[in-house]
Amino acid sequence: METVFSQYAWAIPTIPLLAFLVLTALGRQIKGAASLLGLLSSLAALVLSVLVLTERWSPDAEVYSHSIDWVNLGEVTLRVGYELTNLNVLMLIVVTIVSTLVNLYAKGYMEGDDRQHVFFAYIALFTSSMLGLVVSPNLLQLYMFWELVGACSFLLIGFWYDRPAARAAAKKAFIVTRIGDVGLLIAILLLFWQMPDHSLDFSVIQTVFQSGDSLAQHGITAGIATWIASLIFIGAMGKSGQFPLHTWLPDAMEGPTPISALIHAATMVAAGVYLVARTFSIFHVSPTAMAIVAGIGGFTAIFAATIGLAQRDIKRILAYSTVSQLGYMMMALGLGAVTAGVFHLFTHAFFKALLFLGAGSVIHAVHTQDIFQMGGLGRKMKVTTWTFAIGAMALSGIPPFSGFWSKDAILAAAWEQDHKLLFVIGVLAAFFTAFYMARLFFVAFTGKPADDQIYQQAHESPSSMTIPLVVLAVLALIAGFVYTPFNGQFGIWLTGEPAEDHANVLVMIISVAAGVCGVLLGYVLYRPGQSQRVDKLEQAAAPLFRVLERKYYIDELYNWLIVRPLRVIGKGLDIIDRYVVDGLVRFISAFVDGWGRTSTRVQNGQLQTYGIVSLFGFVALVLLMLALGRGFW
Amino acid sequence: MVGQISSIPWLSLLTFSPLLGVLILLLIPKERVFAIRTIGIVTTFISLIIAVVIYAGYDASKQGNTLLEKFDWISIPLNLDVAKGIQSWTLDIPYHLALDGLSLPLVVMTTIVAAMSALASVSIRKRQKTYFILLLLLEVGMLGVFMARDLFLFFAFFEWTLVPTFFLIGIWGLANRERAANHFLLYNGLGSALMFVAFAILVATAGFDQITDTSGAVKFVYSGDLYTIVNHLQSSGAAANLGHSPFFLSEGWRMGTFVLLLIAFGIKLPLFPFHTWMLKVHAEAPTPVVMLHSGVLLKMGAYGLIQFGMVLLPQQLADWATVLAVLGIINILYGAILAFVQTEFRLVLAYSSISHMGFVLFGIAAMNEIGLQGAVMQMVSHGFISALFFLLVGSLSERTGTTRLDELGGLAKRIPFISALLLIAGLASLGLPGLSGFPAELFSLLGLYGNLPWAATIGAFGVILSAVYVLRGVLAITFGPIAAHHQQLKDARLVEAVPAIVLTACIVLIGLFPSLVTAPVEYGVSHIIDMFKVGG
Amino acid sequence: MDTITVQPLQWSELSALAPELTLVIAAVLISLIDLLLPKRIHREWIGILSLASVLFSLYFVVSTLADRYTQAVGGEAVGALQLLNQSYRVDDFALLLKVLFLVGTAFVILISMGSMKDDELPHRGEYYYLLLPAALGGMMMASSGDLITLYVGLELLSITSYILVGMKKNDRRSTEGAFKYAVLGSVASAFILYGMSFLYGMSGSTNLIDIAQSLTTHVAAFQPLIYVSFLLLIVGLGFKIAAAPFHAWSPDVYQGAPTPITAFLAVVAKGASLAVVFRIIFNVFFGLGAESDTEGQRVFSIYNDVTIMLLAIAALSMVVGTTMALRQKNVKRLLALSGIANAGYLLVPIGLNILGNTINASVFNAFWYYLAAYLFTTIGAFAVLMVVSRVVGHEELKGFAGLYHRSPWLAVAMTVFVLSLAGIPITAGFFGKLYIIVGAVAAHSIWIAIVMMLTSVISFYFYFGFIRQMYMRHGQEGKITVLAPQGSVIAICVLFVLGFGLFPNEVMGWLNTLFSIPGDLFTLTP
Amino acid sequence: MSTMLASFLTLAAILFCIGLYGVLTKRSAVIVLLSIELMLNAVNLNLVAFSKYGVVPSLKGQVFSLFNIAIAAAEAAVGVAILIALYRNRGTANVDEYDDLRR
Repeated sequence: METVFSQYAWAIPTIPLLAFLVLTALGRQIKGAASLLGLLSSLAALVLSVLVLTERWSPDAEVYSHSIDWVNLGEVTLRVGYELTNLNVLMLIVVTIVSTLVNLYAKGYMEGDDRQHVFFAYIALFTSSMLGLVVSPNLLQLYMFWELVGACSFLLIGFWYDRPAARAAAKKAFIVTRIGDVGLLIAILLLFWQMPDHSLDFSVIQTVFQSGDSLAQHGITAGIATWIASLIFIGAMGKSGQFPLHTWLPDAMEGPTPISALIHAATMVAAGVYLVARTFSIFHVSPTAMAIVAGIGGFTAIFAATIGLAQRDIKRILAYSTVSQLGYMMMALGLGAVTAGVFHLFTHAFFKALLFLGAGSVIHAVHTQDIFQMGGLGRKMKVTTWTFAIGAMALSGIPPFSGFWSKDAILAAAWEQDHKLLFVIGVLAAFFTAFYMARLFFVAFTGKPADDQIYQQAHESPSSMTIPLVVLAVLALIAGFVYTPFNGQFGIWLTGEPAEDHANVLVMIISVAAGVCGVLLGYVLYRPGQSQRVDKLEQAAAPLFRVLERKYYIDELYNWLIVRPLRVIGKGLDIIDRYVVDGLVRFISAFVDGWGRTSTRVQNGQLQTYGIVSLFGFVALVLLMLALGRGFW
Repeated sequence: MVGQISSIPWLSLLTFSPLLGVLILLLIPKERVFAIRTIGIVTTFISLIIAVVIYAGYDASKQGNTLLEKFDWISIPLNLDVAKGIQSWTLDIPYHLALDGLSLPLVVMTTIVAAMSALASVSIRKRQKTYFILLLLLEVGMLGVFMARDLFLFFAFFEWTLVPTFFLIGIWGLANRERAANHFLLYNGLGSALMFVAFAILVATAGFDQITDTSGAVKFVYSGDLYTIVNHLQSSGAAANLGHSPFFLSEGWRMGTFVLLLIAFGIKLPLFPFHTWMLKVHAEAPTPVVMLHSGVLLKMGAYGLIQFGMVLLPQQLADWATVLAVLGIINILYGAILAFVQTEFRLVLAYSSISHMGFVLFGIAAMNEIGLQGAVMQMVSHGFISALFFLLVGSLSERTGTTRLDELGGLAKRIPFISALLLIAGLASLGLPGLSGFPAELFSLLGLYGNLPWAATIGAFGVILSAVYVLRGVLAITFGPIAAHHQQLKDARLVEAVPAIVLTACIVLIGLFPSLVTAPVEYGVSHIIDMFKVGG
Repeated sequence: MDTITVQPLQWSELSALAPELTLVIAAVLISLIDLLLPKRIHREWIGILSLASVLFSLYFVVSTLADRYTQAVGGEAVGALQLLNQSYRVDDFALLLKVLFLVGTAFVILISMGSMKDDELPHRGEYYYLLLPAALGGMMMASSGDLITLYVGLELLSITSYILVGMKKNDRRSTEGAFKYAVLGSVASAFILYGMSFLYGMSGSTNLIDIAQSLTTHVAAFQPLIYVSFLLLIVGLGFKIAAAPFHAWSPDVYQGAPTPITAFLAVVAKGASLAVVFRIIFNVFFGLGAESDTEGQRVFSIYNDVTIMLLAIAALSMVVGTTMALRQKNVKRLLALSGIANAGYLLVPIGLNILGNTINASVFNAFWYYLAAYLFTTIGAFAVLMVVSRVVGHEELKGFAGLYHRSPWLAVAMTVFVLSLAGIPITAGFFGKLYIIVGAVAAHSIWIAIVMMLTSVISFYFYFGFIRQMYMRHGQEGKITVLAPQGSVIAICVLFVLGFGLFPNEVMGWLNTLFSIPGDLFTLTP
Repeated sequence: MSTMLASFLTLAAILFCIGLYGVLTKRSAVIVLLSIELMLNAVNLNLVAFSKYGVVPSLKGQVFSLFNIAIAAAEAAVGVAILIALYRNRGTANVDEYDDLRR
């Protein structure tokens, strides 16, 4: 196989990085051209990625890898470089496509913001880091970019830094994902000392964790493998918003909407899924770890979906849906269906980006995020509405949209593995998903306008924003055909394993039924023409609704369990530091001082006192002499 | 240790180059502020250039080779006639400077931070002449500390740094400056006193040597020469010792000496619970001085612990590795939690220094090369980061008159440059890859995990906490709504921007290319690591 | 009962006594001149005469030392010259200390010049020429080989000191100080004498070397009496050197005395008494109680106890001196307290058991070096104090406020002295402490090294208190003029403090060539 | 050790202690000075006793005591002279009132 372009794959992350540097250095001067630069760099990366992809058509394409020494530490050398496998080339395509479209979209969306150049610089940095993450040949380099994308996400969430909410959300995003990152870090520490030659290369990991035998050969016990896998998964949980580390993701919606689409829907949050897929061999040898992944994934899927039922903020609904869909992917991986999981990642990236950009288009037009203040937008924003509808259907799993195929693949995997519980959860979550998307769509886009003033100012977005919507809509429509039950080539290409015959008509029927039922129920409850001021669900089950709306009180729980105790401990330690630790110092100095004062008290000016003191000293010396044990007699 | 003795005494030139500036400054009348500033700054840059030249010429391929200068300075004949009847014994205090891979990054860092601190010192508004003289004298002491290879010479430089720092804090500090200066002096004096006792024990027991001079006459000396003492402590039959029992240092004594050294350097480091003095210094000293203090002076403790504690008493250190790791954990977590609740930004940074120094302890406790590399890396990295932080703190308090978190906010709007660098410093401090804090913490943890996995695991949680307190502190200043009376603030002037950019560049460079530090260090620490391998 | 065979003084031996004789003759002559000189001639001339005689005496001492040095370098054995029936020894120990005493006295005369008004000091002539017998007393103490000469020297120094302290006879404080000093000093003399009487009783001789021989022979029988005599001696001598717990007089007396006399007491009187302690310990108690312990090692039970008690006194002095000084606001009292602590430091080399396992027996070198460092530092500090107190009119610490702005060089000089007192490199005080501590550690007395270091750290507080005042506070304004004699003393002291700090090698090498414990303290005529 | 010597030594010790007691307790400065003389003379007694009855009798003790007497006289003279000057300044001879110099 020719590897002409693969040799230049290092340029894929580098081009956006250069764009970032230029934007940082000259941003203020080039102002308007900033978006163009960002767009071009992403486009260049996209073109190169596609060229690389063409070289990797055949399923038996060799892994292409190249590294250089980063730092020498005695007997250990840490290396950096890039590696191309079919999995990460797929990711490259996803990232560059979404990034390009978001850059284009943001040109319109951010029009008039005087910190545009900063925005595009951040996006370029993010794109670069994300691409770097994807091509990392070893876990350490991945971790470095992993942190960097987190930092970019932090910067972009806090882009409107003067809003206290944005500040809080940015901080929260960083810290919560950091918790996960520490898991990954410890996993790296553990792997570093377990692996032969301290190697953290994915290829070596794959060899070592190939089977129980090869593990035993390298002296790694099953228990340690479970630990490593679980710790890596903790990292993935943080980034991919899995329960209980999901809380940052909905709050992250404080950032500009293009960011939500790029980072918090399509790419970065999927990094956790990518990580698990990339290190899947480790998980594979540990049934316990697999069970954990599947269990947490499944729980997150249903958990987030239920919260999505009760949100009013358009972006938050989408955010919870993202959490839920990420749970799906994790569940797939936990079931061993790597192909299905990655496939869902692939399709989800497009339709979720589409939904977010659509939501952005709406927000751009009406300046509110509360769906109950919208209504009837479909009449004013044709393109947005239609593309949004496509995205919503894809998400709801309505055939033939892409989401249907990928979700079906996951459900089929659960079914085939006889995981009844996970299957039921998957179906339920699909149902809820379809329901809340229907709710969102009908409330916001159909019916009578809720607020005339808002309705008046609504308008279709400029073409720089609608073109990405259309492109993504097309992708959301067709992406699913890459891997249908009738065409398993994708699976072979991706994992190298023979195609699983996962065409299961029963599952398909159940899956479609869940989606359609959800949509129908949504239509019944929120169909146009009703008074849409009231949420039907809220009326029906107010207490339950309240719990869902408050997101199961998880934030409050964390506040009470972690944040406040930490602050109390901190205050307590502060007092200890001031009064005990420093107090000890003060005590010692007071003691010395007191000793001096006591001695000084003798200096009363009376010479006879001085004589008596000396006499006492004499007596003390005599006693010392006796104490020395060689007395007089 | 073979050293290369070059014809030009580079090390002395470097160490005493600031004195040139002192001499010139003495001749300039104190009213000519501009000239005084210029000379002060230029002098620090001369040292910087010399250091960079040395760094550039450092040949890492010649393993273990160091620059070395050794002259007889003090050689005191001893009366032994009563005790032993041996004549011609001398107590030697050689002038012995050397620059090995361990010292080199620290020396370069010192000169950079000193030069930046001198630039930042234009904010000093009174008694500039005295100020710059003292600043330069301080630089001499700091450079000497990192290069001295004789125990007494090291002590002399170490102790010497106290004096200019005392002046600098006491004259140019904030309201409670005298108290802070006193705390600094007494606490650090205590540390060096304990260190001196430990050194005296080592010299008196293991510092003897037998030198055959050119004429073939045998000369018996006992000296504080580091390498002599190392050799004698290592040849454990000890009184291979010429048959003299006084030379033997028993295990108990070794342990006692080690503990003395640990406390001595621990005070400087600072180690919990010896840290309270440093809070006062951070809170009260003028910011250019804190740049040097937090950036360089604290590193002297860590450096001493490695170059002296570790090299001299490896076995004891190995025995106490767990203790060190626990102390490291305490430092990391205690510092982080306290940094989290402070409302004064200077104190946030002070506690964060405590937290960061925990990683240095980790690296030492690891007793392997990765860990030690991490420790050195953390020293260098934290040196730059805290210098940058305090540079910016100086700029902030000059503009707003306060560094209290509850009185600031939203400054990114009016002073974006300062705010951006503050954010970068914060991100570096919390260990973001690409900035210098990351490799430092990573290597420390990697190293320690190989020795004490549980400790590294607990310590890793410090990484979360550091994110918590750094973001709390930095975002409280830069993000959020801006107060009305801060609307008129002006962004950084050129003279502030230059040091900030240089320091940021250092942070980024080291973050991207850690081998800038690790390559020389490798030849500085490999012999230390070998001791652990041989000793088991 | 034997008869005393009187060994008449030979002419040739007179030259060895030249320094002492110079002072004796000068004292007599100058007192006569003072008596006969018309009133209108200012008595400052007496000071110049006294200074000249001290310098003459110093010249003789130094030239003797130079001769002996050349001899020593040439490889000749230079022993002690014993005069007057072995009651007076001229050896390197004595000569080296005499250098210090004479230099100290010369400095004291210099800083006195022009410093006091006539109504303050009614008998200026006496003031100057009384310093000569005082210095003579000190020299005799260093040189004595016999209890009688020793005691006479001690009293010569003490009695003249009593008078000198009370020299400002219309000053309430001066006379009060003198009275306290006289009463307590006499009591101390009585203790010393009492101790001496026991030494005499045990040996039947007043010669130190005879006593040592006799005690070594009869150690078993006399053990209790040896302890008693040691205790009585150390109480009395401890008083003279102002070591705790016999120190209480010194702040009062130092404060009452005219400042130059305070300097004299702090340096010469203290140094001479320490010389006596050194002599007595090394001549009489050294190596007493030799026996073998269970492991067959030779131990020296009595000597060991003596050293422990000395070190205990030393430690207590350091602790008491430094802690009491923490709150002291009067500079003279503060320097007195610093003198107490320094007496402790100086006792350490004397109190080290160098018959244990040590490789460093250079205790005299360390002692001399530190005493020299202390001399230059303290006299320098007193000189600065005189300059400052003359301007501000009192002797409180706050008088130093803002000194740096008024007279930078004076402040820098004081900083040097203070750093030396605190033991900061690179000053004389630093190396002084370094040698003592290295010696202590080599002699396995680590605890005393720790006490020394800790108390020096505590002392930072008040020594740096000067720096705080001078540089960080604001006081009166206006330039300060420094009188030439005082200025020159300050300058010389600064030079020596820094010189001793930078080139201790030369000094120590010189000392070591000259001095050896057996040669100087034990052997008879070569 | 003969009984003779022992009794002399005891007497000297008692005298010494009486003198010391006087110095430390008497208010009158003159008596304090006198008590010092007592202490010094106690020592002279000691010396003379050793000189006559000591283990190694010798003349030196007596010579020593002669020196002492002379010195004690000088000391007393100086002491009294200082006391007179002090009395002129203060108008009192009570030692416990001489406390201008303190702390």
